[in-house]
Amino acid sequence: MKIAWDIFTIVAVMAGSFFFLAGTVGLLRFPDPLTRLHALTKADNLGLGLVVLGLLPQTHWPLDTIKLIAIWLFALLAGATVGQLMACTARRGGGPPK
Amino acid sequence: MTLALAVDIGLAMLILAMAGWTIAVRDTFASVIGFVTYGLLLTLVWVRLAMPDVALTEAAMGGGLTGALLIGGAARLRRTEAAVRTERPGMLTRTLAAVLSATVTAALAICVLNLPDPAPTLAPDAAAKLGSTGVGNPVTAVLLAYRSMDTLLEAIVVLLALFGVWSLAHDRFWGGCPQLRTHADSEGILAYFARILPPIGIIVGVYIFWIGADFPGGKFQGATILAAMWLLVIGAGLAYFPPISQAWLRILLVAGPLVFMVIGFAGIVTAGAVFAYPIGFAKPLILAIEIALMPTLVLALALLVAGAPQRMPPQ
Amino acid sequence: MTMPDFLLSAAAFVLVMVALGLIRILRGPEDVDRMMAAQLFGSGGIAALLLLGVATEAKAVIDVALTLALLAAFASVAFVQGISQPDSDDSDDFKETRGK
Amino acid sequence: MNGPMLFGLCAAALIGFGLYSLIVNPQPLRKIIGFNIIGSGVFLLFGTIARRGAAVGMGGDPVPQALLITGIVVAFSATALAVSLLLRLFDEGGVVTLDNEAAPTETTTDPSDT
Repeated sequence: MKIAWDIFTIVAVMAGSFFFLAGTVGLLRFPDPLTRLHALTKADNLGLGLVVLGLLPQTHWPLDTIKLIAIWLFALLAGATVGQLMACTARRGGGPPK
Repeated sequence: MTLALAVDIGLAMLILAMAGWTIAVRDTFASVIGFVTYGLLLTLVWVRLAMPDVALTEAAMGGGLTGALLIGGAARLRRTEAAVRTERPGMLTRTLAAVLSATVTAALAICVLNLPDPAPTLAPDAAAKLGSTGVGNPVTAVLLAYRSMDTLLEAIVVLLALFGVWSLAHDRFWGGCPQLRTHADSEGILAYFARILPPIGIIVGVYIFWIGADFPGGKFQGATILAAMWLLVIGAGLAYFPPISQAWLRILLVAGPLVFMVIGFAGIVTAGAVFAYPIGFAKPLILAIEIALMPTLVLALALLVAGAPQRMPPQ
Repeated sequence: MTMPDFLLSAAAFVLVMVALGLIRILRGPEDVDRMMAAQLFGSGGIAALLLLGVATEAKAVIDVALTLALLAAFASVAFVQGISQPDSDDSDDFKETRGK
Repeated sequence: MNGPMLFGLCAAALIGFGLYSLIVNPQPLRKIIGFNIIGSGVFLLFGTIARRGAAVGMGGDPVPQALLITGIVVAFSATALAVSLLLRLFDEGGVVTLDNEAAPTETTTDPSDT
């Protein structure tokens, strides 16, 4: 059983790391702020989410497990809010009114 | 351990690059964003140095409050940017500054390389007396038992800084309310966020405060989180700062250091020395000081970010 | 390769990835882009901390990550507010929101 | 070479960077940031010394660690005061400069002197 959970951890953490790779590539290669924002939120939600998911079997129930899930929920909430706020800012031209 | 060392080297290079860029970039706003990231890197360094207490403080202070403070300042000073840039000092000044800085760095580096071996440490002493304080976290024991005078003076310094900030208010706003720049839209995403996050954030803040007795954490870290939550609610336009003339505000601000001092000086009678705790009462007294200091720190830290009063309360 | 080693390598990998993303901070061109890079670095830093913390069984690291996650949006929110109303008149703002 | 030593050298470099910025950057807010970088370098140097004192199962000497926490909070307070001073200076004259000759009115020099 332990082996099965370890494999689950490895797969999920690797998948999470892949999304951080994808997020970085997107942030560097995409042409405009809105598409970059899209890449960023994928890394935020899926990257961190999969890493947390993968770490869950390795942590001590209950406090650490709850904390880990809470971290992901905070990141989701923050990502959603900041994503929308930044998209508004980017659409209005990014910089300050000149 | 080679992987760990590789991580350390990478982290050190990254932090130097970030600091260098923060200094070199032309735009102040960009520099502030760099500084926020720099704070996060410092948190990672503290974790690598096995000091979770300091990492927690840096995580809460560096990224959160200091970031908000500097971003607010940079936004208001944006118009002055172009005018100030013309004041850039000449080549000679810059060269001399570079030479001076390099000398300081070299001297410090020599000191670091010649640190005494074995390193002097107070850790065994701190561990030996830990049982008598009733506290499990040695850092908390230092803050509130062995070196509690420092902690008291620190709380007073925070208050003095706050009074300094308040005294910068225009005469006509004295006793008024500080103000953050707020989003006027009370139905927007930010208002939604500021309704959901603070209840959970308060639980986390109190949790960090509470576990401080035995594990990394404590009142400074907890207070910073609570202050950030309060600022978030105000920043979203859901609440306003109270006028600084309010009696309850002033009482809470002074209560922490006052309780600390009363308990400290009571030590002369009960335990024979200033800031000594009578045997068996150390833990409850430490707890009393922490609980009294908590509101003081939350209010003071948040109001420091808010700055000087900028308007009178509505009638 | 043991589990802690794997987690440590994953932490290093994530850290390198988001550190590369910081090139966006250097390039800009707008401050929004810079803030995005800072945000990505924030999430990556949290992920790396969690991996590190579980790998070394350092429980306190999870609390550090929790604090970071809680305050992750804080600087970004301040940034958006700072940039969106650079010269707003504060007192008018107050009356407007009060009236709603 | 080990971790703590490495960060100690890093701290020395950070102090140098911050000092340079403090002298050379004309914008006062940038000087505040530079000062904070010096501060973080000093903290890191202190952290190196604390880490070297690791003993009896502790990650580092707890006394410097406690002082570091105190120091970070005090540094934040000082930064807040400095930013407030700067904003008040801006409110007075609409210009932010530490150059006395360039200051437009007499009152603007007062906050910068304190």
